[in-house]
Amino acid sequence: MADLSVSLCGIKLANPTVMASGILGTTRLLLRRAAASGAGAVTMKSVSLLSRGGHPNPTILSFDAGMINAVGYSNPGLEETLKEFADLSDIPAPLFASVVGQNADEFSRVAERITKLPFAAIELPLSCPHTPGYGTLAGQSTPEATFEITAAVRKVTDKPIFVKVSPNVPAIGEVASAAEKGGASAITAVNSMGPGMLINIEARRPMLAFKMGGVTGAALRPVAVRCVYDIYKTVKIPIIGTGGVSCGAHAIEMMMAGATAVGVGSAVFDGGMGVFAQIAREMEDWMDRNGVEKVEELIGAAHR
Amino acid sequence: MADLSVSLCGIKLANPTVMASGILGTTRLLLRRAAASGAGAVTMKSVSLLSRGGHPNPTILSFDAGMINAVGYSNPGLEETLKEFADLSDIPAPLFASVVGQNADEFSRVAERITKLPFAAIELPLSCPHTPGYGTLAGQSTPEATFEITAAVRKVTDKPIFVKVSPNVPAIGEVASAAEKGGASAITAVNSMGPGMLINIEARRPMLAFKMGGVTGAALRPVAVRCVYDIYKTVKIPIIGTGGVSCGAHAIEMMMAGATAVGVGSAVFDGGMGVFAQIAREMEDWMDRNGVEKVEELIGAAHR
Amino acid sequence: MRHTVEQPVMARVMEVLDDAPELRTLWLERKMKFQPGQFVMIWIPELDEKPYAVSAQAPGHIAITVRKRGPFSTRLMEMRPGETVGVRGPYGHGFVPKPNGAIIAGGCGLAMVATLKEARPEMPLFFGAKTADEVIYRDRFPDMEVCTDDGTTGYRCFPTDRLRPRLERGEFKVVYTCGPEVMMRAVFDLCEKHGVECQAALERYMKCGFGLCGQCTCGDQLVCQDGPVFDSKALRRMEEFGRSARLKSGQKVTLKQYADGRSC
Amino acid sequence: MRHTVEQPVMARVMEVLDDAPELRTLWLERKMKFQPGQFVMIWIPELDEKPYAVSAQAPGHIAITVRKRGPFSTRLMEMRPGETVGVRGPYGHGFVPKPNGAIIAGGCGLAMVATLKEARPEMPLFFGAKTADEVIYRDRFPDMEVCTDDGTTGYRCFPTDRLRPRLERGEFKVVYTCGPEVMMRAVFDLCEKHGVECQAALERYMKCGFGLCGQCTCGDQLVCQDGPVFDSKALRRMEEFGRSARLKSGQKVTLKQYADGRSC
Ligand SMILES: Cc1cc2nc3c(=O)[nH]c(=O)nc-3n(C[C@H](O)[C@H](O)[C@H](O)COP(=O)(O)OP(=O)(O)OC[C@H]3O[C@@H](n4cnc5c(N)ncnc54)[C@H](O)[C@@H]3O)c2cc1C
Ligand SMILES: Cc1cc2nc3c(=O)[nH]c(=O)nc-3n(C[C@H](O)[C@H](O)[C@H](O)COP(=O)(O)OP(=O)(O)OC[C@H]3O[C@@H](n4cnc5c(N)ncnc54)[C@H](O)[C@@H]3O)c2cc1C
Ligand SMILES: Cc1cc2nc3c(=O)[nH]c(=O)nc-3n(C[C@H](O)[C@H](O)[C@H](O)COP(=O)(O)O)c2cc1C
Ligand SMILES: Cc1cc2nc3c(=O)[nH]c(=O)nc-3n(C[C@H](O)[C@H](O)[C@H](O)COP(=O)(O)O)c2cc1C
Ligand code: FES
Ligand code: FES
Repeated sequence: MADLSVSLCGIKLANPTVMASGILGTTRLLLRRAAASGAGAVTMKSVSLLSRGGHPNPTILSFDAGMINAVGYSNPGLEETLKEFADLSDIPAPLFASVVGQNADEFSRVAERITKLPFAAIELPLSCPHTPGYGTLAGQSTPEATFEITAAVRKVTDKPIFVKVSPNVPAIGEVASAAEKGGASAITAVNSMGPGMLINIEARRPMLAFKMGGVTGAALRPVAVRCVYDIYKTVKIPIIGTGGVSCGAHAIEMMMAGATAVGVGSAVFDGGMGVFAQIAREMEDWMDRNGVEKVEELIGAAHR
Repeated sequence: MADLSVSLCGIKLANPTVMASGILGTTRLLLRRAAASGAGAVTMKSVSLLSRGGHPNPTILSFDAGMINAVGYSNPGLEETLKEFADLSDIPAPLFASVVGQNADEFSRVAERITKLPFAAIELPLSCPHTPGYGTLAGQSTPEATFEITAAVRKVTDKPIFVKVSPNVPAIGEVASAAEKGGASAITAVNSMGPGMLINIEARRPMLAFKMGGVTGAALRPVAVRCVYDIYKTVKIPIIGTGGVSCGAHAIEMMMAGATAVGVGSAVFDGGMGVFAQIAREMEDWMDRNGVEKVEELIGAAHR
Repeated sequence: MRHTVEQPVMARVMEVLDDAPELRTLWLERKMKFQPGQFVMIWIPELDEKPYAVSAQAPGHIAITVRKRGPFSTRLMEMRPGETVGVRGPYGHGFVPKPNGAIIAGGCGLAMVATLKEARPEMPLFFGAKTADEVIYRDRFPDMEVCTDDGTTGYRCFPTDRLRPRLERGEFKVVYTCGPEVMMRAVFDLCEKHGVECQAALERYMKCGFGLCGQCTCGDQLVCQDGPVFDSKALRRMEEFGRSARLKSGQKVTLKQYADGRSC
Repeated sequence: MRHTVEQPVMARVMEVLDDAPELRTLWLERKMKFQPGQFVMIWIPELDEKPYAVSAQAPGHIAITVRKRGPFSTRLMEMRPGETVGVRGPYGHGFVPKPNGAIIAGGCGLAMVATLKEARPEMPLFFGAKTADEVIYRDRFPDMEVCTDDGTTGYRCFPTDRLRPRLERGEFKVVYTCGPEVMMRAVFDLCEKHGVECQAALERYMKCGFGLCGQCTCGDQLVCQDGPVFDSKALRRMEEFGRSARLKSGQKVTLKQYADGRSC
């Protein structure tokens, strides 16, 4: 039977699937349920220093080729989050924290406290395309800002840092390089694409309350795969390939492009929390049929 | 009965659909057939100074959420093109030329000759994401380069110039502004997204011969709509909204975002050349049901 | 692509009925198949989009019943016939009808169980409101047992007081409930005591409505998708049921703080 | 999303047969429903992808027959059993079988009509090759009338010379053809003269294979999608048929320049 386990920055995942940040990761109990449903690792919803209500609704919609969202980093803020995730001992998979800030200082202030929680790693999304003051809209996706923020957080934690990058930049390799130089332990590639917009033609209005939002799911997959491919050529640190993965074949494609682990977000819409186990099962079947014993052999296979 | 006609830089289109460049636009007879099939206007495949074979095959594939292509500007070069399109008198819709070059000088050398042909306008794609030496890969998508190339072509032609922009830039409004300042008469938004990559996991190889290619069709639509929306806020010249339009509702959405005409490319894959008439019919039905008399009333409706 | 497109589709408001001073029913032009207990997301462009029970249906039409609360419900109640709102759904899992049931509702929680009562008219319906003015659907359900806090109409007691003796007599095998969560908790505890199944329609702050954002969580359940109707087995495992809920930010607060005077 | 996914799917090469010194048949593990005259795109990763007729079928398998030309066909012919190639398709419109037909093929054009002959074994098959060495499928079609340019086997003439008298006698109502375009043009002209329908499978440089790129155009037709088989009505309207074709760049050249010695 195929060995699906991967080692990501020394963290052992039973299978390469990682529940992406912002999907169901609001509470300890939901993380536990997702982990119990078969995710190789789970990521909490991003936390900011202060509590945020996020954008008004609609915040998440789907279209014929994927999803679109402008949630706007709703989260109860650092202090509440410290309480919520204080004890993670009964969760049967590694957990990743996700920290956002308006500048390097805020990132490190939050990360410094979050690092005390029993998360295995800290993810830094520098790449949200639809939240003013954060991510791309705050200029955090440039190589310079990426380096600065990563280096600032590196000073306050010994845990692995995953820098989450945007697909909407001209040269993603440079951003990943800057993260690596700043002390990142892995790159999460990618965050939502765009932003995009959907208009309700009867109402003659954009449907998302924030008007525009990040595009994810099927529409994002080819771009995400190319980003992972580019980053794999550029940096030495591992990659969590994320974007549009909804079946075992997609996960294998991501790994062949260069990913060590595979983020799954929008696919929960169709597949529910069982989607992680389903993807793992499909990967296993494929490996068995193709005589691949360890899934790690597939990492970067498309480059060879 | 609803009036579907639009005036684009003074060019009268019987309906707002425009066959996008690179789709079937290789020969005079195919342009004629597309126009006869109901396209409001048709665009020729981009021409470069010298003949180009393009990338090896596969050059165009589809995936579950759209299409991906890296054709690589195959075209017989300027001289052959001048012969091919010398007489366009029997084509029942306005025709747009499409000119590419490796630099401003090449653009204007080709445009200077092409402007003698009976095309109604000249489109300048500064935005192809998968052809080395051209478009995004040659740095033509920056505001500076956009201004320079547009201004150079403006010197050699009196015809309307459509500058075709990339969705893969951080601030598309600035690029459109630069085009407007350079003398563009309209903005075509957008060209292919990404690039993206699809890997054949059995072969462990990217499927496109060029490995990566532009993503079009359904996957591109929300991003294209957002780009049109942003550009509409930034410039005064009209927009040819292009990306993922495959039905009347999509075309209306594009127009509400700010488009005066609507480019259609990948939808020919599903709908054949009849797709233009089909889209026009669906727009008309919608307008009749909603009491809209002139389609031009819809331009920018989502902004009001 | 397997997935369905989740987008609001505009529906015309056909009729607006005053049920009570702060409660209105809006009839919408929309064909929909749904189970009692499911909900729809109602969108007012440029304002917000929130969940509402489908409170009634007619061929080609559905209704929602809105209680005046904050800016959104206020604007919704101001809608005039001819205006449109966006509708998506139905979402979630509704009530599972079984024999020998009773329904108990409080405030505009009645909207959530009204179509269940219509589907199973033989089930007794206990309804509680603060005062006579807030009693709705009286003509629709003439057999409804009404209780008010102030006794201005019907019995002066909580509807649970009317349910209790009949539960004790073993009249019901299952109790369906929707209303303020303190009431639902009391109903559930009563059912537990008498070994009777309880199905309660919970309310939590919702965003996506289809199980992706994790906003509407109660215990490890998603109210939008696993619920809004939960049975005794699920309710038993939910520490938060009757105790706490989460604000829009995800902050956990007491039910009191969350509802802050809400009556449904 | 209505559209199908067009991507090469890898198929194992099961057997490679030498048909002639420069012609090989590759049996591929692939289940496929197709019409005689349709084609598939064959992908060799990192090299190229080109169109080939489905030249034979067996349960769960299809075959292609490849003539050595340039680097791609050469590499394809070097494939060994166990290696894989990508396959997508079938594409295009095939032959429309009608009663009283005849088939006439030249060179590896025989690959394109072979499954038609198998479907309609009663139809006479005229086949022309340069020399005895290049005669293929002899065992498969024992009734095939073979002609060679040099007379090393069969009749020393063009296959059109064998067809002509029988057309004159009014034996056929329809003629199916594939081969060098000059031959197909001659067949078509002959058919026109005798008022007989002709269905010819054209070859043009192809990229997408599904009607999007405009590369394979002949007249205002797309050979990949409207063809590759065209009937008399369509052929009549095609100025380019038998005269010119387009290179990979789209440049229009004479058939001679295009084919440059190609025999199918
Ligand atoms: C499954 C479900 C069914 C519902 N059915 C009905 C119904 O039939 N009739 C009815 O009047 N109301 C119903 N509601 C409540 C309704 O969605 C709104 O919460 C309510 O109208 C108040 O909104 P507001 O913006 O006017 O008030 P606000 O002042 O914004 O909010 C008042 C309180 O309403 C709650 N609330 C606000 N927004 C939401 C939200 N997006 N999701 C959940 N709770 C929210 C919070 O407790 C908040 O404190 C239902 C809620 C849920 C979850
Ligand atoms: C519908 C169709 C069916 C075909 N069926 C067969 C078949 O059954 N057996 C067979 O041997 N060949 C067939 N061909 C031709 C085949 O696709 C290749 O063209 C041929 O194998 C030569 O390729 P090459 O790269 O080796 O040679 P090259 O040296 O690259 O090309 C030689 C010539 O082949 C033609 N050609 C090359 N590439 C293509 C292409 N992508 N599309 C069309 N023509 C091309 C051109 O005329 C070129 O001048 C078919 C072509 C078409 C269009
Ligand atoms: C509803 C939703 C909310 C998201 N919220 C966050 C977030 O808070 N932080 C973050 O880093 N990424 C967030 N993302 C991005 C995802 O983590 C992921 O990078 C993206 O969705 C691409 O993966 P997918 O195609 O599998 O969904 C969110 C995505 C969605 C769809
Ligand atoms: C196969 C293909 C070839 C293309 N070639 C060109 C081209 O030569 N010049 C150009 O400006 N755009 C080219 N494009 C981009 C289209 O014109 C259009 O901008 C894009 O496909 C988005 O529209 P769509 O989603 O309707 O396809 C090409 C697109 C496709 C799919
Ligand atoms: S409202 Fe988003 S998960 Fe329930
Ligand atoms: S090969 Fe592309 S249109 Fe025929």
